[in-house]
Amino acid sequence: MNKPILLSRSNIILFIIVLALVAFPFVMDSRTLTILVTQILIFGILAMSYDILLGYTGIVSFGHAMFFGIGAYCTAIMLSDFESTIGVFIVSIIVGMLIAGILSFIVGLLTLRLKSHFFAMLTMAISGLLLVVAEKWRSVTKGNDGFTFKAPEVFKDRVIFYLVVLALLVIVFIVLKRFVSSPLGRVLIAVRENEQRTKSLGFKTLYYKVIASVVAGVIAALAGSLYAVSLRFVNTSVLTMEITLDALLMTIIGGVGTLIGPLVGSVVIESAQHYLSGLARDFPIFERWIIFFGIIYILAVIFFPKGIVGTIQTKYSQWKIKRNQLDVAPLSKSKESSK
Amino acid sequence: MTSLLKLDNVNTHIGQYHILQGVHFEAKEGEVSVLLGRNGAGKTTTLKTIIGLTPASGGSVTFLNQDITKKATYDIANLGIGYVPEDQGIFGDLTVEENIKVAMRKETDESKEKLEYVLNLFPDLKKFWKKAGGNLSGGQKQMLAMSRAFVNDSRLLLIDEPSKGLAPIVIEKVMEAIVEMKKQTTIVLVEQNFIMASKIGDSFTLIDDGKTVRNGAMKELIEDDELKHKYLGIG
Amino acid sequence: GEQSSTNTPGKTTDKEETKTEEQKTETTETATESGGTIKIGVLASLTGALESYGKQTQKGFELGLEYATGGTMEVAGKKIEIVYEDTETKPEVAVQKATKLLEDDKVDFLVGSSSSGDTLAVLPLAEEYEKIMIVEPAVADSITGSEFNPYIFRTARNSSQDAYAAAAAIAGEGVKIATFAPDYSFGWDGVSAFKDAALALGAEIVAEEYAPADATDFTSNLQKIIDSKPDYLFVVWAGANSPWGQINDMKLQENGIKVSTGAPDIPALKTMGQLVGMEGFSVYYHTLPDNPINDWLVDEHKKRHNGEVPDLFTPGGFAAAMAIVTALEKSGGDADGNKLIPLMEGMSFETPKGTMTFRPEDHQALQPLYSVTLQEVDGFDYPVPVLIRELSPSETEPPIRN
Amino acid sequence: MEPIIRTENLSISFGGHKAVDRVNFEMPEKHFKSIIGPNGAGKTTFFNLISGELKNTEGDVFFKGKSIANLSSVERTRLGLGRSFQITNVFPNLTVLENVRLAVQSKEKIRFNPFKHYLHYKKITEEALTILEQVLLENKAHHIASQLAHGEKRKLEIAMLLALDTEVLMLDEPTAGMSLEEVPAILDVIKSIKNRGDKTILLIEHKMDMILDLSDSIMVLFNGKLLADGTPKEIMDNTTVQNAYLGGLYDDELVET
Amino acid sequence: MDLIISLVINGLATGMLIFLLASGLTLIFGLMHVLNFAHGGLFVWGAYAGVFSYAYSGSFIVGIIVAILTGLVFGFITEKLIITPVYGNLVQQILITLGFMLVLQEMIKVVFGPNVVAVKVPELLAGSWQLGDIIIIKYRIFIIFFGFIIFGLLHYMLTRTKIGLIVRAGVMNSDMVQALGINIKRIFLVVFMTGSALAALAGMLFAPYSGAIYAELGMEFAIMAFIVVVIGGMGSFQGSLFAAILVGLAGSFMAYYVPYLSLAVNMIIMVVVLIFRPQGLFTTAKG
Ligand SMILES: Nc1ncnc2c1ncn2[C@@H]1O[C@H](COP(=O)(O)OP(=O)(O)OP(=O)(O)O)[C@@H](O)[C@H]1O
Ligand SMILES: Nc1ncnc2c1ncn2[C@@H]1O[C@H](COP(=O)(O)OP(=O)(O)OP(=O)(O)O)[C@@H](O)[C@H]1O
Ligand SMILES: [Mg+2]
Ligand SMILES: [Mg+2]
Repeated sequence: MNKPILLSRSNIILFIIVLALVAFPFVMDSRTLTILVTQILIFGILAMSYDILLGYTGIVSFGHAMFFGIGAYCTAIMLSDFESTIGVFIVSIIVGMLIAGILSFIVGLLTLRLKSHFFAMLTMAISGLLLVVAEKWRSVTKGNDGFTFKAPEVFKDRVIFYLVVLALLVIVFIVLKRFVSSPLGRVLIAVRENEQRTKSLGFKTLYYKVIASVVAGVIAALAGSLYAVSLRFVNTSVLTMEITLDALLMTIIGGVGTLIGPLVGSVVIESAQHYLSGLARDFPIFERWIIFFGIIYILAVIFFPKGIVGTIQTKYSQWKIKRNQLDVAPLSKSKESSK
Repeated sequence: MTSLLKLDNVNTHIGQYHILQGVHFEAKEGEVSVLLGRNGAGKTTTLKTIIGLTPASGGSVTFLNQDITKKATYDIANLGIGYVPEDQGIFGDLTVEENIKVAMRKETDESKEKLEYVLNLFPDLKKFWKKAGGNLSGGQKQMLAMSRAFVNDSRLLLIDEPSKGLAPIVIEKVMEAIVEMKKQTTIVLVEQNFIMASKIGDSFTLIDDGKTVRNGAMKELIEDDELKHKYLGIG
Repeated sequence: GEQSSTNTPGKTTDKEETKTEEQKTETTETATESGGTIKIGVLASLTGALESYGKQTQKGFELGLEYATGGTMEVAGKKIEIVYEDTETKPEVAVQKATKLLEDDKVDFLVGSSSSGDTLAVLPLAEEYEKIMIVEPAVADSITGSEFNPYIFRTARNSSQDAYAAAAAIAGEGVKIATFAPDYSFGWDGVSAFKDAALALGAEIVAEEYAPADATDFTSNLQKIIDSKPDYLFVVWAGANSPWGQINDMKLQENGIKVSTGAPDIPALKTMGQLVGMEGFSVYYHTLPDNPINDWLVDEHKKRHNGEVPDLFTPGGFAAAMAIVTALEKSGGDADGNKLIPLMEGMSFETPKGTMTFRPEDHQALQPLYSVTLQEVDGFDYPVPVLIRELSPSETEPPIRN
Repeated sequence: MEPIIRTENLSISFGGHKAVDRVNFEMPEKHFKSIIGPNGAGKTTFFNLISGELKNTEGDVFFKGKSIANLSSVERTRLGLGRSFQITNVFPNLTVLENVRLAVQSKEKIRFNPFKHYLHYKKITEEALTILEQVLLENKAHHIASQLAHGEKRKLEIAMLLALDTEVLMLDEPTAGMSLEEVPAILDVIKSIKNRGDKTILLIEHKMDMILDLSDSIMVLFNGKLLADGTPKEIMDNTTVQNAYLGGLYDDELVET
Repeated sequence: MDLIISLVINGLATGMLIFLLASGLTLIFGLMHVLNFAHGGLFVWGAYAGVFSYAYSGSFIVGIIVAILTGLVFGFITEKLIITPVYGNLVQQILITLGFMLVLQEMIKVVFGPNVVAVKVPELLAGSWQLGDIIIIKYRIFIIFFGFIIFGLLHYMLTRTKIGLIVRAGVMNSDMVQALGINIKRIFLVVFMTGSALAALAGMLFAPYSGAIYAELGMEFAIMAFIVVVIGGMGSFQGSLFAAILVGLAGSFMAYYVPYLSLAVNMIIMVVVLIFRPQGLFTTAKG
């Protein structure tokens, strides 16, 4: 049983990783890499928020992009309409999170009564409608062409922006980790496992699902805000199904319900994409690099059926059981005690 | 009498767990063999191993002088083995009619006759013919699960705790049905209701901790109070 | 230090000397200063739906450089290197790749890209790094409009130029025109610019229809257009799910409605079989321009790419290369963005489509476009755009919007 | 004294079929009542109506004098109506301990706290373990629920109900499929709860010996209707009940027990 | 009136085309509950293989046959390699089928080239009839007709044989179905192949309708098909047909009367239907 110890082995490992990430831009002086890793971290935040839905509450949403998009647009619009200062940036993040929170609350109430596939399709429809609104509301969004804006002066230095994103990611991770291992988080897991049974234990499951959806929505909006600033540009692509699928794929590849998995997923997908398309430039066989990219997904399912982190965790605990009991069947103990 | 089914030192793993660790028994043609043992002893797993759902990792299962240890479940079933699982295995979204239709291998006169027979035995099923299986009461589900196995012409029936959840009066009917089936079919029965087991069983196999601890004729067990007490907590 | 302008353009031998000499002294300086190379980063969609556009740009750019440098791939004594990057038609990837080009490859110029979204996302980087970016073939007006920055030069025509060309082809006093376009920015921009131009020419717009970009059924829109009884139907369309078959099936032409649109690239022309006789405009078709550069392009292109002719955006890539080389020749090989801007403003350069000129105000290249009609020609399995007349750059000069 | 649960013409029909048909019943506080009846008589449905899993189509149901017909199952559980399920209904991929822990957590009304680590609530885990001991499942505490044998799942089902610690306990065939050896143990658990005297218990069972052993009163459902309600002796002597339900199986055995 | 008639006919034809697209998915997603994102890939492969053999042989029928064969072969490969390991696991299905979709889509470009391919309507079905003000496009009548045939065949397959029942039972509890002596794997394979063949066929029939095909076509239409299957009610053929026609007609009328909403019409229908009927329009579960 894992006890909540601050200095557990895995926490120490995480701490070392964070330190390495902090040191990274000072060691590797490459802006491209900094941007790539920033991108990875931002999508990592998005994917973690998705994991709250998929991994912890068992909800497959095809509309997560709507919250990401709201964050992105909020920040972009406010930074371009007002001054591009840190203050406006912070306010825009808060406003984005608020709007996303309210919207996810309403959408949650409206949709969370539905069963799995139906829920997924309904969220897709709602986020599709939002996309249409963004396309049509050109005075504000500039539609599909989008618009560029200035990021706050300090973020001109990509390293500073990187560190800000990293700090936010760490905060989000800690908050979400606490969230999922709180009593509330346990109820979410119960909902995932057997919603009807959770009800008859006296939990109002709809509340819990809405809470999960709001938390996920708010964090996704944060990711969206950061994303917009990292590009200094926004267009309607932030609201498309592709963003949702990215979040979904990262979560699954990394391992659902692990929180660290989605981060790993983000690393895998973003860097595979980056390096495979890079290979295409140097080796003609990789011209169709997307084929290899697709094969990665397929192999991931075959070799990591529970996602990378999930599968490693399972293997590790199996190995621990083996080592501890040396092939003693679970039955053997029962005889004595049941007498 | 010849033995129809023979389990020889059967071992079964589920995942990393070693569940069956040496199960032996024989089911003789035309007899009812009862598997007994406490909860978690491995009775259900034994049946599942016979039908191939949790294939044996060691030892052998022989049916009609064929080694069926490594065969696929549907192949084993098609050799003429019927199965009534302990969780009834009802297809919840399918109606009673559809549940039976899926199960019926061939629609012959004989199978229709048998259907007629079980429907008379369990009139509730007839009453709820078009109702979704998932909406039946617990006992009705049990009846449906039995009927699904009865309508086919099986050489061997594996029945896992048929009396569970049934009203006493229905248990009598089920016993009656089993006795009726016995005329044509060999039966392996897992049963906790010792009254029922002792009444219709011809032989018994006691399983404990995944191993066969005793085989014998039912009469022996009924008379052996010590054995009953040790493994079944009765007497 | 910005002393790279000391390099003098000269013959090969001179250059060889300069190179070795500089290598001794300034080995750790940037590429430009080490005198050896000019690096150009080309951003294009090399995978995904816009792949074929990206590859046209790529081929055109290569041939253009070759032509411009007389096959030496050197300008003002410097070697030219090209680095291609695939934007995958995703803005975030475009930014990532552009940054990589600017930071790791240390390119002196950016060229690209196939989608307006990608291009818009990259524009601020050009400004930040003070490098010239040649926009090709993205068309959104805002690139040289509201989102303009001085480092941006566009060899591609913009949506407004298309619209003026289209209007020039069909609009006139009292002509009734209906428009049909996809329901997103590209369609709206195209129609709105077209409307301005057509109204200015005295035409009347009787219907404006938009259909979802991924629609399969256009008959309702077409029905409404028929109901509005126009003389012409002007179609703005991009994408493969084209309305041509249904326009034909709905018998628009038989009902006296003439269809007009911009001629697309050859694969898409193949879907326009039923539109023979249509009058519209073209950005490029290999038989339209009549000049030696185009002849060279067509010949060389056929030679290298097993008989294929250059297509819609090939000359654009070519023009981008010409623009860069011309500018470098003017600057004597100095690729410094700030020095190039004044040199390039108002600069004219030769392209397969004739002479283009970067307008000083918004750096949009004014360029010839073509009024065409689609005709069946023996030996072609698609309707061929045949020249009615060449529209001079001034005829399609769009308003300045930056 | 006001009965803790009372129904008035409680009915539900599925399509045309009346599964529970105008049942009037009263449940005194701290009383032990068993419900018997043939399969499909409506026993489980009757439970569902009281616990709120199903909504009645007619009639009314009262808890401590107040109508609860419009309350959801969640609210009824919180009022103090806890139940177990006939078809095993647990959290299949969680450990046995975790299953029970969730129930204890609900009892302790720790629901929305998002900031404290759940393992800091040591008391909850300890309580869960105690309950597992009671139902003889402590040795399986760290097994995944779906890997349990059938009888073990039934024990888990009971453990979850006990963990909820509601005023009213409704047990739907708790020992179905449990081995002969273990039935007495569960019987002991139920008995000890009964003897503590602070719970109202409703039990559905088909094991007559067990019912006779435990019940203060027995009610019989037949075709959705209340056929009889009375002391065990009254019920056993009732010939209608014998014909409709008991049959002959228990004739000789009854004498023994 | 004329207007209404022509809107109805066009809407019906579009609806029927959507039904053809969705019919394969009704089997694979609706009945077997496999969230197959690669469905669109099979659709495009059917279209390309069919169109190229149509162009090569000059016979539309050859094209259709090749498309169906392609669907069967690809269905076989997909089921064996991609789907078998992930039955019953939604999360893995999403990942593996999306990966496979990318592979299928890019392979199109490798095999057939990256360009848009123009497709002509076969001579016999080309053109349109003009009756007064009503214009009826011949190929659409053909599509409507074909749609009903497919519907009939599937209806027969699912009501007159046990296959539909077995698949539904197999999804609920595949162990039990096997214990009843049914080789459920083989049945799943057959049904999956049928679904794939239907996708490929739909692709082939779609090609002349739209006049052009391209590799990215698949994903767009797969989503449309998912919408139809879900609002029709998972696994219900009548539901899919009804939903498809609803989507077709709504698209047709909205485009005429409320054009500014036509971009959103599918989404609006889905939202409205699911909010009022959370299980879709038709349901297969009885009782
Ligand atoms: N899928 C599984 N994974 C791990 N262990 C399992 C699995 N299925 C069963 N077991 C274990 O195997 C043992 C035997 O189970 P089985 O179901 O065969 O018992 P049984 O004799 O039928 O008991 P019961 O009378 O309760 O039905 C039990 O201890 C159970 O926990
Ligand atoms: N959700 C439902 N929909 C339709 N019919 C139902 C539903 N639930 C129960 N029924 C029917 O109502 C009747 C009563 O069922 P119930 O489950 O209450 O019986 P029971 O007395 O608990 O029987 P058992 O002893 O077999 O568990 C049965 O005929 C059953 O088929
Ligand atoms: Mg068992
Ligand atoms: Mg019941």
